[in-house]
Amino acid sequence: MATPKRKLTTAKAISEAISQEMEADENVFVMGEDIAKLGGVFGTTTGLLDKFGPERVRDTPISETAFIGAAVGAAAAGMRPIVELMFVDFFGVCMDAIYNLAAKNCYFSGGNQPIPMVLMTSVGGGYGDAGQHSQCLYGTFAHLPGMKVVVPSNAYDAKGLMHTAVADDNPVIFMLHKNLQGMGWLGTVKNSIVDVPRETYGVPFGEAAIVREGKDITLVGLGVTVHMALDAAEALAKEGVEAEVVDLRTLVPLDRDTVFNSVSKTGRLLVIDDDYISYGVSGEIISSVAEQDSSIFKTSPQRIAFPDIPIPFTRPMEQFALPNKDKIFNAVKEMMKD
Amino acid sequence: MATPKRKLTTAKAISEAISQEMEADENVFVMGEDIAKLGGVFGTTTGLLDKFGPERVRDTPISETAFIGAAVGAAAAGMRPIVELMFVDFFGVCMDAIYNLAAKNCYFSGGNQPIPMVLMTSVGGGYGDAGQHSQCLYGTFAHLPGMKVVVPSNAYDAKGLMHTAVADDNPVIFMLHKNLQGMGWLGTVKNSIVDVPRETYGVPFGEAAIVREGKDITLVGLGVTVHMALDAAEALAKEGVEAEVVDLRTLVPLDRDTVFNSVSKTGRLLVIDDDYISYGVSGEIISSVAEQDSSIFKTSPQRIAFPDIPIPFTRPMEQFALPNKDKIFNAVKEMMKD
Amino acid sequence: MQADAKKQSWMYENMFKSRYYEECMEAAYLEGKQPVFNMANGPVPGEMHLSNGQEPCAVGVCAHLDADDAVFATHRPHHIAIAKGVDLKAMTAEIFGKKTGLSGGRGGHMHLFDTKVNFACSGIIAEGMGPAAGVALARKLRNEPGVAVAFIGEGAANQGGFHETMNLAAVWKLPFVCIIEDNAWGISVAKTDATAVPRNDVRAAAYGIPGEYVEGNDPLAIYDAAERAINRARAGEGPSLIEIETYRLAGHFMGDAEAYRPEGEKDGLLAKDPIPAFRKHLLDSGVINEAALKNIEGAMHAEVDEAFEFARAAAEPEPAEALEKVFA
Amino acid sequence: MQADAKKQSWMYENMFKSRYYEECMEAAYLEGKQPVFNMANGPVPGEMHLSNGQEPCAVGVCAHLDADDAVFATHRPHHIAIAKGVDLKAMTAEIFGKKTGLSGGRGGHMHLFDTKVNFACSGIIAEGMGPAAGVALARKLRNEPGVAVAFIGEGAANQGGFHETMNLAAVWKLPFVCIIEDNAWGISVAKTDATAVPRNDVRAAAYGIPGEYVEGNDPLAIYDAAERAINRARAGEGPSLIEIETYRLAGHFMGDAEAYRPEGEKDGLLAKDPIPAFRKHLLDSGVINEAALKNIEGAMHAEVDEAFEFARAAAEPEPAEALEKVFA
Ligand SMILES: Cc1ncc(C[n+]2csc(CCOP(=O)(O)OP(=O)(O)O)c2C)c(N)n1
Ligand SMILES: Cc1ncc(C[n+]2csc(CCOP(=O)(O)OP(=O)(O)O)c2C)c(N)n1
Ligand SMILES: [Mg+2]
Ligand SMILES: [Mg+2]
Repeated sequence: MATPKRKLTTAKAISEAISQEMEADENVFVMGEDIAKLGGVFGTTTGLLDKFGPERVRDTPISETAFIGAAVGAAAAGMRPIVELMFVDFFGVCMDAIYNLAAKNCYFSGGNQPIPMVLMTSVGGGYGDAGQHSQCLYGTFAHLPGMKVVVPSNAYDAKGLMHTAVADDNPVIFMLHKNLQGMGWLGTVKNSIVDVPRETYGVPFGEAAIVREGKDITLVGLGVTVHMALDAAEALAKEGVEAEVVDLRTLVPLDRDTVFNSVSKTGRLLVIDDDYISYGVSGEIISSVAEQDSSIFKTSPQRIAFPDIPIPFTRPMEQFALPNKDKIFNAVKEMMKD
Repeated sequence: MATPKRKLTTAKAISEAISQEMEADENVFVMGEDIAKLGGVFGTTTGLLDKFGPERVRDTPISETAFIGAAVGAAAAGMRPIVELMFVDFFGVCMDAIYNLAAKNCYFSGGNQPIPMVLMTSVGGGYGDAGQHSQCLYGTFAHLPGMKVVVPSNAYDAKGLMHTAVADDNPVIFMLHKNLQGMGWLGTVKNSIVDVPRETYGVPFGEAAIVREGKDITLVGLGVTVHMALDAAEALAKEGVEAEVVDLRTLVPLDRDTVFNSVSKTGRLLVIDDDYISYGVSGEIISSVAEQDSSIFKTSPQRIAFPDIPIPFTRPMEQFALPNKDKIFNAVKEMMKD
Repeated sequence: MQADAKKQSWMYENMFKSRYYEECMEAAYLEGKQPVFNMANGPVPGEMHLSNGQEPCAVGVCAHLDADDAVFATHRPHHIAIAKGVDLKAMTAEIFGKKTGLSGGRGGHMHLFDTKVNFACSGIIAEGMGPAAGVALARKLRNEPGVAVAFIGEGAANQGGFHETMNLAAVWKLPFVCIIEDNAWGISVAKTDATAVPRNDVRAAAYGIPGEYVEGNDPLAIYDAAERAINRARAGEGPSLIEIETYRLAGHFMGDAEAYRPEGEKDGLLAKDPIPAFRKHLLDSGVINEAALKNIEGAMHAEVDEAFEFARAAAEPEPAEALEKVFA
Repeated sequence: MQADAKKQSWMYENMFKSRYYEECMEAAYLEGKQPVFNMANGPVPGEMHLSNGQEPCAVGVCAHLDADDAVFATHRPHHIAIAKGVDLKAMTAEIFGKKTGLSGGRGGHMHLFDTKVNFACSGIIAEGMGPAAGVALARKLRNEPGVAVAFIGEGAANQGGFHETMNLAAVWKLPFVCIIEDNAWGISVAKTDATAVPRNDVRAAAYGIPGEYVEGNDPLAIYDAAERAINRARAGEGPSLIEIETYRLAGHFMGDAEAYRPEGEKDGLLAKDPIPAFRKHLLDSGVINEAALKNIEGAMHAEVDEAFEFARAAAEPEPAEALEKVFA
């Protein structure tokens, strides 16, 4: 008998995945600010306190250096912590524990001390939360070695990637976009709410998904920009342009092959990223293709990303700066001229 | 009467520039760990304590969040602090003060509160100092908006860029490569020790230098990799390959035009970076050219950079991972086949 | 020294103004967010942290400060901004994201900068500590008058930057005061679950400086304690630490269901609302009479209403202005 | 409790071993770096922080620890690693960057990991605090025996991570002990110029936990204080803080000219070298006789020599091994 399908938000999918991992292995525990009684500011730990109690679902002081450092120690000592950094924007107070400890101890110890931990964090803007609460910082994390970086675009992937993350013996930075999480108090991109199996399953790291096939141009996105790309692709289809849309899903490891193969087919590449444009994801994707074979480009590869400015508070400015469907649509039309 | 020429190391050029700035403006002061009696672990503040006393040349506790945050406040209150982060690798304990305060307060205040400060830091490895004392992290700083990022390759540029940095009303991250500083206890690339005028002068931000002209290929480097590129170019010249070498000098602002124009001429681009390869400088340079016009490439643009691994301690491994003249030479030979 | 009648009435005025400001802000914030609450909608998007109940901290401290003195506030800044004399129209326009806002709409509610009165705030916990110490250092190096005050929440006293800055300020004997607003909560986490000591004033011992705890959310007691600390700072004797018992009468931010609060806590706090209490004290002690209070209240209503009208009427910035002011 | 004869002789043994180890290391480090000192040259490149003079801290604490107990040391780790029982051959091979090193040469002197005895260290100030608390938390959650000890320098007590972790450990009552080695210097900066209080034990009050200061760099006094703290941790009563007066008898790192030291300070410290002092105490108190000491010393010489020979003879790793072990 098939279980009836049910659609979940990303936040619900994540909290379900965590719950299942905690049931399966008592070494899995969660800590972070407001993750217990409140269930996480973005709802990713809702219900866990009631199920697992305050020892395994631990609210922390506002001491990111200490508790993320503690996650590293706990992981080294046999636990599998899932730790939440409420907004990615706060990385500046605790990056040492992340990039110099969690990400390097496996290497420093010659592989003797892996650090199986998941650092879960919320990213992205678009709702007027200004420059210290709206960043993505994908590039910041993906640039530094020793940690895997995951950016799901929908609830199905989110659950599967979380299971993979908890099973992974390495630090995994799990970046959840606020526009996709499904909190009541924030708008949620509808298409991120999808059918999610009840049982556990893994979505592998390092495999980008072709979420729409097309022959004319490759649109590469991650997290929320995948949805913008899909919306644009739909509009473009009405004008006879068939865009292929690639959802990167993980930045480390990065599936360069899927991107390259798609661009080999279409000859055109447009990367869409809501992180800052320079020295980030968009540059890496374009040069990954170019260095492999720059002769495949029918037209110069392009990118739409957040300009190199702090994220402005006021709606007109923020919306101006963010990528969106129309920008993609127009850029593609331009690129199709060649 | 012409003043006799004199060659200076980068460290001496920097301490001279700072000294001249402090003489010219009493709002300029220096703080950081071991910058007073010790004169800076890398010698960039040598002699300043004796000249200016402990009020203006302040040793700090090992409290980077506090003293870099204090630099932000002091800058807002009319001072022009030069603050040292001893090794760039330590950014993880204080990045918030740098990227969320120093870099954003001008914007957040609508331009009413510029933060004229220089954050001086030492980067790079190659001398066996392992994974927490050998990083470059160029990409990390250049990716985040609101700060200028400077990477001099020789003493002349270092002094001129430091004068420009102190005069700038914005936060400037001044990244000095340890292989170039000229400390007695570290090897120094000879060609970084050059004639340096005694008087003050500015080297402008956002102007890359063509440090060698050539028609066959463009080698783009920064800091120490400029010297590797020059060495390779010399060897290549003997084989009839004329490489043009571009020294980026500043990453923010980035002189995309000079790079593009050079590649337009040569049709070939090789970027050399000792920072981590993915999501960093090398990707940004390649895609900056590709997005402007990917048809100018005679062969796929390539990069030589530090692999995505923590920096290993042991010499064979570290040297294996670092860029060097031979890697550049061989890559160019390969690229010239097309 | 006991606050004189003028100061007391100034304090009431600013408490009242602040509360009425938050009431207007609450209403404005909810516009466009009902019936379905979505933070992205309405004239004031994003997070909104109201300061209801914490007004005594702001007025008790700022009563001793001039425009020269610098104040760094937190993500919950309105009461402090008001007591520090931030331009109310420009501040409100900023929170509405308008062109005439303090920063032309770039900053919003958590990033209010008014350089004329040396006020700033920010959204990262304990982030104002270092900059406040830096202003104090600048004042010292430039031989200028003025002290710097950092306000933080009790939750922020567990953040590394708090410790580093207290030590730095103490080692350098800076004219600096740290005010901890102890509202017993850091979002949903109770102080007792986050902080190893019941009161943060004991942490002053870690820096060899005076520490005080002020009970009862009482503006006059706060005034006294702040006076000691600020006088000490002005006299060049170094920093001090004051923790103030205060009440968070609203959610952490708007939209917070507050299910984590123990049954009855909120009602108990509302019954101790410092504004009616202080009003009663002023009347009972004869510092000011009912008519004069009414006058003040009317004037404050008018001033706040005017600020909101100004903000609403103001023009939106051009979208492309987003690209300006990144660099000076 | 006073250390018994066996413990005392164990302590002497490890102090002696550690010092002799550093002497051998010093010689090895200088190979290839003379006449012109260049950190990049010789069999042991990079920075080298010797622990000469600080041996009492390591042995006084580690005398109470088993392999189950975790220790996190700093950039100056050798004495602590030795007292914790780290595999001496593999450690030395690591410092020489060899294939048989603890981490195959990837870590070097500041990144020694011996999981068998739960030892780790790192190069960032106060960085071991969080991980140590995390091991303590794991022990508690898993109901396993074992405490965690973080060693830091007195300079590190001004780093944010120190404060955050002390509070976290105290709030969670973790089996955790923080040991501060007060050698009076953080590179060239004197404790008095960096720390607002003369002694960091007073900072324990900020976390509501016991704090002790141990004077005189005396292994037996350290042993006593550590016993109290570790017993408390084992008993589930929570963390403690101990600061130990110790002496840095060498430069901060090798190559340090130490011009910042006041005239005569170094000679004064050398005169108080804890190893001859403890040796004399052992003889005077009759705990052990000259012949037995000679025996120990001989055995330690042999063990250290063997470790260095092992390290020198070991093979270099293949360059391409650099790409391995980034991920598990
Ligand atoms: C470094 C950092 N961590 C976490 C947060 C998220 N956050 C915002 S307000 C808050 C609670 C602050 O509590 P407290 O300091 O007591 O101030 P209150 O909100 O009670 O005024 C938290 C955790 C943040 N902004 N910055
Ligand atoms: C976060 C950070 N800041 C600065 C340094 C550079 N540094 C290395 S050792 C040291 C001094 C440490 O002093 P202390 O903690 O007293 O230890 P000691 O060297 O005296 O053993 C400094 C500043 C660092 N490694 N990490
Ligand atoms: Mg609070
Ligand atoms: Mg020390």
